[in-house]
Amino acid sequence: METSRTDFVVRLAGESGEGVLSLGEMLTTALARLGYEVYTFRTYPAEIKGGTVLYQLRVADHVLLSYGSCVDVFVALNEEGYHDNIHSLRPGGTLIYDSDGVPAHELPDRCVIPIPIGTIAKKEIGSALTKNMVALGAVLRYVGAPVEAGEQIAEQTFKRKGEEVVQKNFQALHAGYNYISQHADCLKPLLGGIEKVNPDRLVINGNEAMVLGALHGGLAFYAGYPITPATDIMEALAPVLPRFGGIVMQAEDEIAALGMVLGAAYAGKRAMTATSGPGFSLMVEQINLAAQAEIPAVVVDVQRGGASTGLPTKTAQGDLNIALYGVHNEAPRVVMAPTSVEDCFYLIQHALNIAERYQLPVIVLSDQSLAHRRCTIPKPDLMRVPRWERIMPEPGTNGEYARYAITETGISPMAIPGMPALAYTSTGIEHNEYSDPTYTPENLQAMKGKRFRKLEHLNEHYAEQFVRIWGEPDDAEVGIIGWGSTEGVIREAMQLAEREGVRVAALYPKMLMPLPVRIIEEFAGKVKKVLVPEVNFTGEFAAYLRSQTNVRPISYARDTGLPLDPEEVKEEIIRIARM
Amino acid sequence: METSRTDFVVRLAGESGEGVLSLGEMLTTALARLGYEVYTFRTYPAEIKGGTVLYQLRVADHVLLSYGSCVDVFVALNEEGYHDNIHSLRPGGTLIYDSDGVPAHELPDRCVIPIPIGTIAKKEIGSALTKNMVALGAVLRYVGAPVEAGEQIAEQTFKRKGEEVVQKNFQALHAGYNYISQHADCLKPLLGGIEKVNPDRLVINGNEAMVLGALHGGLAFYAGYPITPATDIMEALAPVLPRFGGIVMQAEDEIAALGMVLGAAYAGKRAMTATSGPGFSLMVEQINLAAQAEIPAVVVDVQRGGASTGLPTKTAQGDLNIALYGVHNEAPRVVMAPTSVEDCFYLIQHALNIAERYQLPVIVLSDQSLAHRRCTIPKPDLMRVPRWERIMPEPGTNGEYARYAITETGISPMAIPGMPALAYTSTGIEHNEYSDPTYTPENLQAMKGKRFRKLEHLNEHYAEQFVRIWGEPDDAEVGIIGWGSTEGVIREAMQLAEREGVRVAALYPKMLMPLPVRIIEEFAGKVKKVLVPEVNFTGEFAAYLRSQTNVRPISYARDTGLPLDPEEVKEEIIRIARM
Amino acid sequence: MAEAQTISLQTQPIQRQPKDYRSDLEPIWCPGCGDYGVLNALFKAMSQLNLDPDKTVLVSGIGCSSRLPGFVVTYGFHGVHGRILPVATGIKLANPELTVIGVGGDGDGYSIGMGHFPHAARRNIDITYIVMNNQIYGLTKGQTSPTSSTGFQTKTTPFGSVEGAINPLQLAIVSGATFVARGYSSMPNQLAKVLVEAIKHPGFALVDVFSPCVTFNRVQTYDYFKGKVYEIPDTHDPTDKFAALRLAEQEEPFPVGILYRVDRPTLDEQVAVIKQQAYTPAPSVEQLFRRYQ
Amino acid sequence: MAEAQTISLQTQPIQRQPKDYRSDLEPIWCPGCGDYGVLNALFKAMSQLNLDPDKTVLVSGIGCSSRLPGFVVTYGFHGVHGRILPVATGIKLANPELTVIGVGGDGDGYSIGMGHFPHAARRNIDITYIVMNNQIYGLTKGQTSPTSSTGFQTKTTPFGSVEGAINPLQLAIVSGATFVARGYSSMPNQLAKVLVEAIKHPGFALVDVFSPCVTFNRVQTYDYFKGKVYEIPDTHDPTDKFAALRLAEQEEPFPVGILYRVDRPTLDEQVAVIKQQAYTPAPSVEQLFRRYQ
Ligand SMILES: Cc1ncc(C[n+]2csc(CCOP(=O)(O)OP(=O)(O)O)c2C)c(N)n1
Ligand SMILES: Cc1ncc(C[n+]2csc(CCOP(=O)(O)OP(=O)(O)O)c2C)c(N)n1
Ligand code: SF4
Ligand code: SF4
Ligand SMILES: [Mg+2]
Ligand SMILES: [Mg+2]
Repeated sequence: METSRTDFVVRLAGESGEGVLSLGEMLTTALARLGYEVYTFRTYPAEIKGGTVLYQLRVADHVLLSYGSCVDVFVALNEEGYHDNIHSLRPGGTLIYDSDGVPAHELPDRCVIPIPIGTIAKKEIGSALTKNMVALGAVLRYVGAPVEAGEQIAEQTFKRKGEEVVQKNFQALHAGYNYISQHADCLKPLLGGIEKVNPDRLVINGNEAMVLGALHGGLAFYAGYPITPATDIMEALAPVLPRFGGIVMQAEDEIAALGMVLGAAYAGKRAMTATSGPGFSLMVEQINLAAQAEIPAVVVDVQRGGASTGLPTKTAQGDLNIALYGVHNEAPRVVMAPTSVEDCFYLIQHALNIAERYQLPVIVLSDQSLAHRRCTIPKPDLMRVPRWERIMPEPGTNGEYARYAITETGISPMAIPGMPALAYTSTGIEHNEYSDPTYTPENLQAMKGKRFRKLEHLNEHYAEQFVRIWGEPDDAEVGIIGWGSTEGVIREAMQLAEREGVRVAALYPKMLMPLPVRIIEEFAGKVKKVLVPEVNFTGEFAAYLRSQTNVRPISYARDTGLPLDPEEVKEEIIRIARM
Repeated sequence: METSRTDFVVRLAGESGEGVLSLGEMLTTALARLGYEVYTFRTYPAEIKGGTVLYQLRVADHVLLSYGSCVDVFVALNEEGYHDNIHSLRPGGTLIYDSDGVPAHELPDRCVIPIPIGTIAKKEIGSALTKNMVALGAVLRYVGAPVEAGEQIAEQTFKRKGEEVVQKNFQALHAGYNYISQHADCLKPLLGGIEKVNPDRLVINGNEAMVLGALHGGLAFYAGYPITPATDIMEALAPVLPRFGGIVMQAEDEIAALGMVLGAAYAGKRAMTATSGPGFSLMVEQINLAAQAEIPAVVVDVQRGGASTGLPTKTAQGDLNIALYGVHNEAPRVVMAPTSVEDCFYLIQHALNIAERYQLPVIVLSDQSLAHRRCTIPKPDLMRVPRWERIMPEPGTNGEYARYAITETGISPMAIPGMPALAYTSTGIEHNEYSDPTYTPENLQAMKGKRFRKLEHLNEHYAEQFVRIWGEPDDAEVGIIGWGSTEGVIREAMQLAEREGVRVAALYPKMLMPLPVRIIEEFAGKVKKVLVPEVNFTGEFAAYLRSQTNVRPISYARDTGLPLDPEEVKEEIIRIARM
Repeated sequence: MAEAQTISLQTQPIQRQPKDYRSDLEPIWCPGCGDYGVLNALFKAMSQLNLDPDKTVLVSGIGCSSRLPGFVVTYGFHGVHGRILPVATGIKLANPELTVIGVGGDGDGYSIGMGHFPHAARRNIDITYIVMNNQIYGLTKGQTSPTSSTGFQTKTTPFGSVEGAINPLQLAIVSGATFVARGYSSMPNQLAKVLVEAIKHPGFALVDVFSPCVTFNRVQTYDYFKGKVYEIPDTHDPTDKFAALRLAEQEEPFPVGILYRVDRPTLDEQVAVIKQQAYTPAPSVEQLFRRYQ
Repeated sequence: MAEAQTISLQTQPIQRQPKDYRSDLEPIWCPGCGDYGVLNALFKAMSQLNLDPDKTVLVSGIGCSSRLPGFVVTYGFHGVHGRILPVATGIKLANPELTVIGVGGDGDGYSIGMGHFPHAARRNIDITYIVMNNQIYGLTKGQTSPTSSTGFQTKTTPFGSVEGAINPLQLAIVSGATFVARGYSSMPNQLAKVLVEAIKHPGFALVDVFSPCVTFNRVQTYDYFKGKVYEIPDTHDPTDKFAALRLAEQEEPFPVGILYRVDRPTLDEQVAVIKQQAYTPAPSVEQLFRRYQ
């Protein structure tokens, strides 16, 4: 890791429903527009009002891998938030607090800046609604950003509400900005210079990247049922998909959502749904139908914390088991997991492709931390993932059409209603090639074999392209095999560990089922010890690796509702290396 | 295996809906009442009418472990049935066929007895409805049973319909009986003598044994939704449970069934439901609620063949994965699998006990072959499984009641509505000890830890009692680790293999989650090779063992819709031993 | 956009006969099952409408009745138990040119499928939904269904059902269905006539059909229905919601025919309008990137 | 039989005040949320009935409104989304002495929970079901619900909802509910009165309550309801099903009060009768063994 001039972490904490998240998002956008790299994290209570929201933003002039371990600037907007987070502020860091809401504080070794945000907004500007702008101005000033960065945001945000509102917010922004200029005696420029703003970068979160990827991937039909933290996918698609000629339906529940998706896919559309754990549970029966009747379907599961209703707004990687195994009896499915925000854009296209080509359900495991992680990514390459179309039969083989023809790849050409003389009945009952119900042992074995061959084919031909290896496995003391949203944190932890002299490599398979066993075993064979870090309680991926490969990994399962911390993982890497 | 005078297999095959199953059941009961041991198997199409039903009955004067591999007497009642099954008739065996429905046949090395069943019933008795009785008489005569054995059955079956009907059926029975006496020239007495009828044996199938066990285990509430092959559990309970003061409800679907069960359990009743794969899939969300909110619930899954709707009337062991892992995020559950009809009686009592004591869902995995396997078992011991009651708090600790108190065992005393001053809210949201929604990492870890500790406690204290070991593991060439309904077949295969000089041992854990890892690893450590036979496609149990233990088993997964065959397993044992 | 092409060959307009819709698969129903009558009426209706089998989809769930799609030469979707309506909705939205007909049982539709029924009705999705209502579960061998009468004895209700029966017609009407009718499998011509109207009707059309299960329902038999079914007279105004509700209230004798028929924009129409209004020729994801810059 | 004992201590009959039902947990609703009004009306009704908190169970699903049980000192069951009615049915059947009240949102009850609603009604299980109908999804931040009006704009329906709204009152009536009422959270006394009657009513009682979501529903606000709600006059005959259906048809102004109330044996009563008739003192499994000998 080169030394760099800009790399700091700002944490905002305040009352839920009071605009902390939008303050964070505005700050993020403002700094990103100046050309810095950003990487964020948010966590908030399950209720609409009350409780503390936390927004963390890391800013740097180099590519970021995590939202950082220790806080340089802590902005406390309510008392509870102050108490819960002040311990994270590093010595030498700065506390900015709303002196209207948080009692006065002295802190050794920290710079402390009180600012009466509400008073300024109400007294000076004449509108409590401008509090957020006061705060934005203050933070921008503190980190050393020009006030114009805030003005641009204010203008964009309030344009719709008329010039007067925009002006009020400009005033508020300046008031906060100036207050810090005048009252802070520990101003240090945190932002270094930026050569040139790179126009080819986006500031975007995982859910948004997935939406753009799905649109680019030819999504034509979306049905869903609201559920945190997946809802924004449907909300983002609703106004946009029709512009692309597609349809968005809010269904009566998740069962209906997937039913509609299967109907649309059967009728020839690229279709998907997105949900989280509880909704995924309800989809299990029809995912099985998709597999058995061979209907393409993409199901995104944005994992959240806790079993049952659990921790709806927290993060976890706890749905791997149900994604892999949530099926009575056995039918093939593909399970994929994007590892970064950028990945969300590409992986969903692959998911749509694989579903179409292989005629089966593809489950995409994202999670709350990735879904809401807003960060800078290179502008996506629209040419990278070529479109795969459904394999269709020749038209008009009247009456002779074997919908479930037994083929070498396991893929049988699939007709679409409307195609002449290829009418067939799609069915979840065991059937012969012509889709007639058939119960013989021979047929069962032939058909199940055919369906599972699709996974073999996929694995053989495409598994490698979904594996990413970081570092040099040869002779690494610790080899990490991870999955999903932890990749950035792990890469950062690797850098930290290497600085302490431990050689580490990491492997991330983005396709988890079928599992690229050969590549994994090869990697594991090169490293001394294998560590599997994941955000859950029982170590699901580690157990899965044990069941499918000859690897005997050390499980590092941490289930807290929060993403892993690079420091913490580094410690574990070192512990294991020295074991 | 000692030589014995009686041990033969009768297979009946005929048109679905034409009474083949009831003929088989009558024959089974008649021979069982004479004091023979019986063991049956049935398989039939998913449709109400049409297709071929197969009923197989093995009869012996010693305890039976399987329904046998080759057929001694084949009774063909329709042409399709004849063609599909004639290859199973061993050389030297006997074919009895309905010459009204099956074209004339000559068979080398077999005794062939045509009998015009329909003609006899219609012409001689004057009622086509008596066909089954003609057939019963014929088979009884052929195997060498007294005609009175059939009379008893006829009387019982038709008593309700009046004396005239009984007499008609007597005539039919005798007609069939006499026809064979007169027309068969290859009569050999298959039935040897029986010293004394043992009154302490029942002839019963797995579903029925489970019903009796549940009644004896204190079941007070049952809600379910019809589904093959679990429906008979509800149907058997419906007239009987109210006599025991309990309630049976047919719900609108499986989701509602489990919802009712959870409501009743929360309100203090021992409650259960039974279903099969598709219904189990729909229950997944609320099983998770039961685990997270700590509500006792027993869910019986009578596994059937095929994914999705699949093969509704065939057998499989394909739901292990979803039973173990069908949960978003993670919450504890217990998974048990009875290994024999007798076991069904006891295991369901344990399941009810464990659910009550540990306040969690207990999933019981039966399957079609076990559910419909009618066989002779010793009269169950009503004292064997002592009742475990729910652990309840002291009454009246007003307002102070910590429903989810963190305890060493993980079990928190559970109040029942109506108990004074202990009111609390049961919830699936993550909560603190007082059941208030709580989202901190510390609380999550404490609570998840507490909930999973229940499994550890259960495993530590009770796992051994659910493990059954057959044979001598020390130095066995092959050690089989199996689960569920295959136990009998495996024991028979072991005997066959031992006769060929291969030393085999077997271990059957009836509790699969928590898994008794220590005992399994100990067993595996003693044997040379571990073989895991199961009736599914992907080898679910073998993969599970790999993931949870250091055992590296050889998977023998056969998915045909039919139970394993002892001969086939024996071959595999020998193959592996010689490998 | 990955829109699969609907290939349509230039063919002579032909008049299809009822038998032309029959597939090679033999129905597996018990001899005498009411569902044969429904199948035949459907063949007749399809023939009268000269429906193109290549542009027709039958969607079913699980049950004896739900096996029907296999016996017809159209496209078919034999899904899981209770999910006919979401699947049919997805198909119709995906390709409004298709004629989409749901076919299933009373258990499938009114028990496990109940969660979707009022929603399909209020959305007024342009599909026809034929329920073969035998007031029992056939395929699972005779348990009580939501349309079984109170007191009905089955193996799951040996003391007689203590639940009131569902009135599917009233439910459909108050939920917003725009076409609600009843048929009887033993009146195939009348049923065919109703089916023709139902399929032609733009919007959600429910046709609940008494279709006796001769094997398990010993109460609602052909004998039972004798004299208990009458055709709705012409004097009935099917656009009058409350008249329809009153008619639907009647039992023994039961009215058959069209109880309710009104016009309301369909879901698929309205979704098409939205699509059309929003549609931007050649929209680009590139353009959307700007929001994030 | 493992029947857990309902322990009941000898206590003085006390008159509980509304505040006595309030738990220590602070409601987490937004200031101004209609659900506060429903909670207060419920406290009043409970006090008027002097309900024993130890013998009362509130059953809820998931949603802002479904958090209600935590704010009351009775027993509570906060289950998963949409499953209030099966759980409440199980509780009431298991112990008919309990007063069982379902509380939840319109999404919970009429969308994902729809599959259970007509069934609970036709069974006439003796529970009260209070739906806090804000015509929107609150907890998930403002999506369209089945009671949202046509044209309603949310983030999931940016072009306006094209679906007809559910009429829960009519649905309940035709499904067989024996008590159907509507309330408004800003008329707490009237609502409390209705709740008293609903809880007293033996059978399935639906109380649908307009309970504005001040944060996400910008259409059905307190202002909107001003002058749009009127009490059902005494002249209405609540035993007249069709009069009730007609009343339920009215919109703007909306009638509040009891639309429908009839008597019909409840599920729990009838199940109790079956149990009583079938019950054999000390039946033995041993005896059942004989069937298999
Ligand atoms: C989820 C699920 N639950 C239960 C079943 C078992 N099942 C198959 S058909 C059926 C009901 C059949 O009744 P109905 O829908 O009225 O059709 P019918 O056979 O009477 O035509 C049931 C309960 C299933 N296939 N899937
Ligand atoms: C199975 C499942 N799907 C979705 C959700 C997400 N979810 C929580 S509450 C809710 C709807 C809330 O609306 P409503 O029931 O009307 O209650 P309100 O918040 O408006 O009071 C949804 C969709 C969930 N918890 N579980
Ligand atoms: S069981 Fe009943 S519904 Fe099924 S095919 Fe036979 S008669 Fe028809
Ligand atoms: S979001 Fe709406 S329903 Fe939820 S608490 Fe706030 S005002 Fe009430
Ligand atoms: Mg039916
Ligand atoms: Mg709501």
